[in-house]
Amino acid sequence: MRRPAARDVAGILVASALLIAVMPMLIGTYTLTVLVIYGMLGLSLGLIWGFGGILCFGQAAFFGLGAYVYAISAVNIGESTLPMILAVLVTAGFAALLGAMMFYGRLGDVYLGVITLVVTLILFKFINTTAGPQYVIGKARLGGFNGIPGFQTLNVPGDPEAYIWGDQLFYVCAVALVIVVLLVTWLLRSSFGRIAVGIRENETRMALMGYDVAARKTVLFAVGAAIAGLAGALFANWAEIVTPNLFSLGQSAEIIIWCIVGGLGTRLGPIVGAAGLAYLKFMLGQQSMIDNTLIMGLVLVLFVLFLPRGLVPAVASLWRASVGRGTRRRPSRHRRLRHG
Amino acid sequence: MSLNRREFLGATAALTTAGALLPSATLAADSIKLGSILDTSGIFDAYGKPMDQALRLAIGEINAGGGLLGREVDVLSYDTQSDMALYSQYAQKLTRQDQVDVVHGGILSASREAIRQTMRKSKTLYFYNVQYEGGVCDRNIFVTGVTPSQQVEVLVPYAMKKSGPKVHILAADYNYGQITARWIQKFVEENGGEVVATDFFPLDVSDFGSTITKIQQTAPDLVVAPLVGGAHLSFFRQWAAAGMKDKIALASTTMGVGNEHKVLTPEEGNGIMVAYNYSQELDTPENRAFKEKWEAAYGDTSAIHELAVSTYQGIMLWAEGVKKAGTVDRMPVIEALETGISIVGPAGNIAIDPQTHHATLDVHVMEVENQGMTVMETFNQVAPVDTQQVCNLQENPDDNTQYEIQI
Amino acid sequence: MAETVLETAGLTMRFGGVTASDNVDFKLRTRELRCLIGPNGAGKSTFFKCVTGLLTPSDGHVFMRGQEVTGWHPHQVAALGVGIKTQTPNVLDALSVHENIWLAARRFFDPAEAGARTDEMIDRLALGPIARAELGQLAHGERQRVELGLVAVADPWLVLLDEPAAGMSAEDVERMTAIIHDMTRNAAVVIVEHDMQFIRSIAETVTVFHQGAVLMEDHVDRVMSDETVRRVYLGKKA
Amino acid sequence: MDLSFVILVEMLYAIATLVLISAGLAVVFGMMKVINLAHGEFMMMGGYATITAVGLGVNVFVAMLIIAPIVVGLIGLVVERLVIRHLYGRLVDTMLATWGLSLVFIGLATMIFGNTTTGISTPISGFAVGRYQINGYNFFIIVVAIVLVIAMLAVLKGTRLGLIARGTMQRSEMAAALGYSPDRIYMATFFCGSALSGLAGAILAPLVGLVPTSGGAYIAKAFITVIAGGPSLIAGLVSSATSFGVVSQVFTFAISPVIGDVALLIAAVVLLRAMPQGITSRFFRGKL
Repeated sequence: MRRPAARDVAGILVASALLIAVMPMLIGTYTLTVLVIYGMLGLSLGLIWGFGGILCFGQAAFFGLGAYVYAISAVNIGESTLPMILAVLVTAGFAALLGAMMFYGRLGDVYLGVITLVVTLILFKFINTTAGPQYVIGKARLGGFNGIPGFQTLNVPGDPEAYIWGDQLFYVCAVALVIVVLLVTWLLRSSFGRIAVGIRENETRMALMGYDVAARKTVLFAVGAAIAGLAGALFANWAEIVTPNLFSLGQSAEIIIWCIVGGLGTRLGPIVGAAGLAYLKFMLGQQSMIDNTLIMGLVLVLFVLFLPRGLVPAVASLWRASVGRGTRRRPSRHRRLRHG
Repeated sequence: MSLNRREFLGATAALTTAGALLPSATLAADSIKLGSILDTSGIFDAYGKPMDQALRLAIGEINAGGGLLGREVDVLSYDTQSDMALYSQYAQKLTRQDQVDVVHGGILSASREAIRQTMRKSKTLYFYNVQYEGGVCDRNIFVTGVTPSQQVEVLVPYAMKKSGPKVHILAADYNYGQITARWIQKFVEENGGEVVATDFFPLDVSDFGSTITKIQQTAPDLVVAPLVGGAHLSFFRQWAAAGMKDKIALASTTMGVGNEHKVLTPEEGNGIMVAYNYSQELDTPENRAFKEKWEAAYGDTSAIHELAVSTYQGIMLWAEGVKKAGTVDRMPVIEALETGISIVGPAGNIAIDPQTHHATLDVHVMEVENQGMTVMETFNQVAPVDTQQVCNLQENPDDNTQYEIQI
Repeated sequence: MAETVLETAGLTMRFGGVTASDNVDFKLRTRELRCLIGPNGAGKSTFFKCVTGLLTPSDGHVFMRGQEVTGWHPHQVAALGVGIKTQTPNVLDALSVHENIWLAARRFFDPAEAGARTDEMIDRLALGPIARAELGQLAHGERQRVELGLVAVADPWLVLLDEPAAGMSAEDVERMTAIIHDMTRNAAVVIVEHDMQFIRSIAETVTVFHQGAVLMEDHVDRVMSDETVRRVYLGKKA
Repeated sequence: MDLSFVILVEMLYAIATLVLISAGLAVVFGMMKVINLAHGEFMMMGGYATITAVGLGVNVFVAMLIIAPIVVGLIGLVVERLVIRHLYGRLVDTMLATWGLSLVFIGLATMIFGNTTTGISTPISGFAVGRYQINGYNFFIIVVAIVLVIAMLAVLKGTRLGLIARGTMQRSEMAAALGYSPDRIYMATFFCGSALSGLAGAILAPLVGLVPTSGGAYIAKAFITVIAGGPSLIAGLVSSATSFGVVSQVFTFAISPVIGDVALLIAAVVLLRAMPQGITSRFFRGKL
């Protein structure tokens, strides 16, 4: 990670510019948009898990919350700029509260997993029971199981009639992802990011150095949630409907699978894992021979058993080995295993 | 209980057909393209699979008869895996990339709402062939399933006559259940009865022990239970297990839509009162012919259910509209359908209501008997009065709302 | 009389029915070097943990430079300028020596200053050749040295070391003794230890713990020749 | 009077259900520090095993109490040999791998049985308590749960196997010191845990409509119950099942089943916040 910052940023910009130019020729932009959004969602967990050591079983809660906050405020406001901002802020605020409760309570990893899982379940159950007409926020009916359709979708700021959709939405999402990646890069290079990695490695030591571990984990958790919230808001714009399924455990599971398959402790891994697996799922929908759940499950089991570091680190070390150049840095093996 | 060989072959065949159809370049240039978008895997596939089979049966029949307007009809189908996000994705693919002439599909109301606007924006005619809560008002969509008023209007008086005036409602806690519960309340009161309590259950509730105790506290004469899905099926089982079945009468507007009555044993299911457009036990020449065709294609008719028949009838109505319009272009077909086109399907005569784009159809009040549904009373040509209250596409052709019907 | 930097009054820690630390009164002057000794289970480590905030005492008070810090979190104690090394090596295994020490320095200095101090500390500890190696790959002695380095780099005025000499070679111990002496120029140092050899080489005043309480507190030579201490030690150690 | 009796039975039944659905997970977690997230799917397979056996003409009680546990236990054995044993000591990895397995089992069950709801009817009929009808099967579940807890206590306390098991729970080297290979013990434990999951699934099968995804409804509750119970296997299981059972039933009767579920979840959050290591880290320490 100690490559010069300028080279890192330049690399990201060139690679993403190329991808944004080339990919629409290979895959429809509509599908690409959701792959980009899932990539962002993967990155949100990759950041807090891979670099902060916080395994959150409920990242979907933040994704769903972002989407719902967007939908609800878009119905009420009728313009998309403020709802986008709200989606990020409310989600981050919610995560900060939840994180503070967990981290100041000094909960262990497994307990953290349980609480995040339970919070996701509560949200899921709650949203599912809001079908009745009494569940209204402003002008927005929560709609229960059926979700909220028909809200104002993304528009040029200040002009509610100028919709951004189709190809334009793809470019907006892609640029948003690039910006998020750059922000994450900056964050990881900053003292804050280096301290976060220190906390992932050894909380006690960092506390004995005088760092307020709980506060820092809370902030990192909230940052991750904010990214998930942004992804949720973009997803709402793409799907034009939000449903409680966004909060489901299945959705949370998928995010974790993306990170494992892509590779933890890298920025690229979770993005690649998310986009790749989501595309795989999309392709699998066009056949009916083998059950798709089965394939996703197998992928996860096989990766945990045989490639626990994930694709990106594995490919990177293969690359280094075959090209035989670059610094001989020991790849950090089995990083997450320590958090057992 | 293993993978049935025929199903397996069927699946393989479906796969190869779909595979052959996928690259749009290989499609015959002059074929008509029908898009299908259904959950044929995942938790809703009990609904989706027979619908998919019915759709292929209908298209096979049309093509065997020389196609439509002398052109072959090709099916482009996508499995949405019970995932709402995939609905949006495949809808985009069908309308933009495949540029189909019509789309049939969607199961849950949420899935319909996820794709309805895409269909409207891309000017692709859309058929939703499912029993649902009613109220959709959009000139681009045709709905061939029954709506709550159509069922409740005939079911409630029948059930109350058989039991008594005190009714306890147990409804699935989502849009459909909420609206249906209100219709039940209205018809109970109109028939001189009283709703003593209404409880709503999210779709994942499967333990009804406390509910059954509560029902005994309110001591109704009749329980009406529009409960939905696998978890809710537990209610009917626990109800029987508690020995309640012979004490309080039970009616439902949903039990049996996915052939749930075939899962319950006769002891658990017998006597439950329902009202639908279709029953496998309907004794009409059309239904017998339909079941024979189904058996020839898939070997076993046990999978046929209400939604499958709605799908079949939906395709046939569309085909009728195309024939009448002489083209597959959207507006002429819509206008043709708005003339009140009707067909006689396996469930009887079904006509498009021009005002709402919903269906006027026969509703049968039935009782579950030995895992079948025995018709007790038939009401011919029941109109979708609920949607008619709020929707008039002839006066407001640009309407694009799902109304919540106030009662 | 020099300023008192660390003081405990009636410090007591009970686990269920066991009193691991029993009404301990303790005082430490600035730049003093003090060793805490005692047989296994005498309550040294419990005392150490109560002082550093790793445990919250059941009773009693802890003061640092006159401020009450009873029940504070370790990070709050550390933030006062207290350097702490726990019994088991507590380092950041997947990070380099440089990154380890830098993170400790960064808590009290801006990034540039932290970098400079880190380089300086690496020189002082003769860690130059392995500065970019990951801690996980280093030998035990090297890891201990790095941990001392990250304690020292923050310029603490009070240093608390729990068994720093455990498992080290004679050469490592010697180097460490030098580092600790170095520290006492600016800081008071408390060392929990039961390696008598090491204590003799480094200590002046020694506090002896026995059954959770302070048995005696005196110059190292007098303590070593004391009958009671010998009996406690030999009796337990055998 | 009748009503309070009925409510009492419902409450005991809720506790018994929680004990049943958590027992398999608790054994595997307590002994091996492995969290088996495919636990719910093991239950689902127990249900299908029962239904299939009953369909083949086996007596329903034989199917539930004997066939289902054995079938699922054997499946568990295969899973342990193929997957879990490579991951001992890696808690998070085992969670992820078993999560993957749960998806695999859902997929397999879907391919074999289809997504249609199936089930068998309840083998015990209901009866009247005053004005009220009670589901007789509830009593069966309560009895099975009590027998199960007593049996687990007896095995752990009274047998040599239990001694070894307790030793392994304290430290895994202990078993080796006693001359048993930990590998064998883990294998046996996972078999027992899976069999218990299968049993739970089988016993609940007559009450619910079974689909391949049924397991998901149980895993979260079981997971929460076990974690909230804390380090003591049986005391933890019983105490947390009791707390959650009472809380959820009170709210279910007072308001609705959904609120009951939500109350359970909120109770779990509060409980873990107050006692981060689980109930038995504070109470019943050192008990089994």
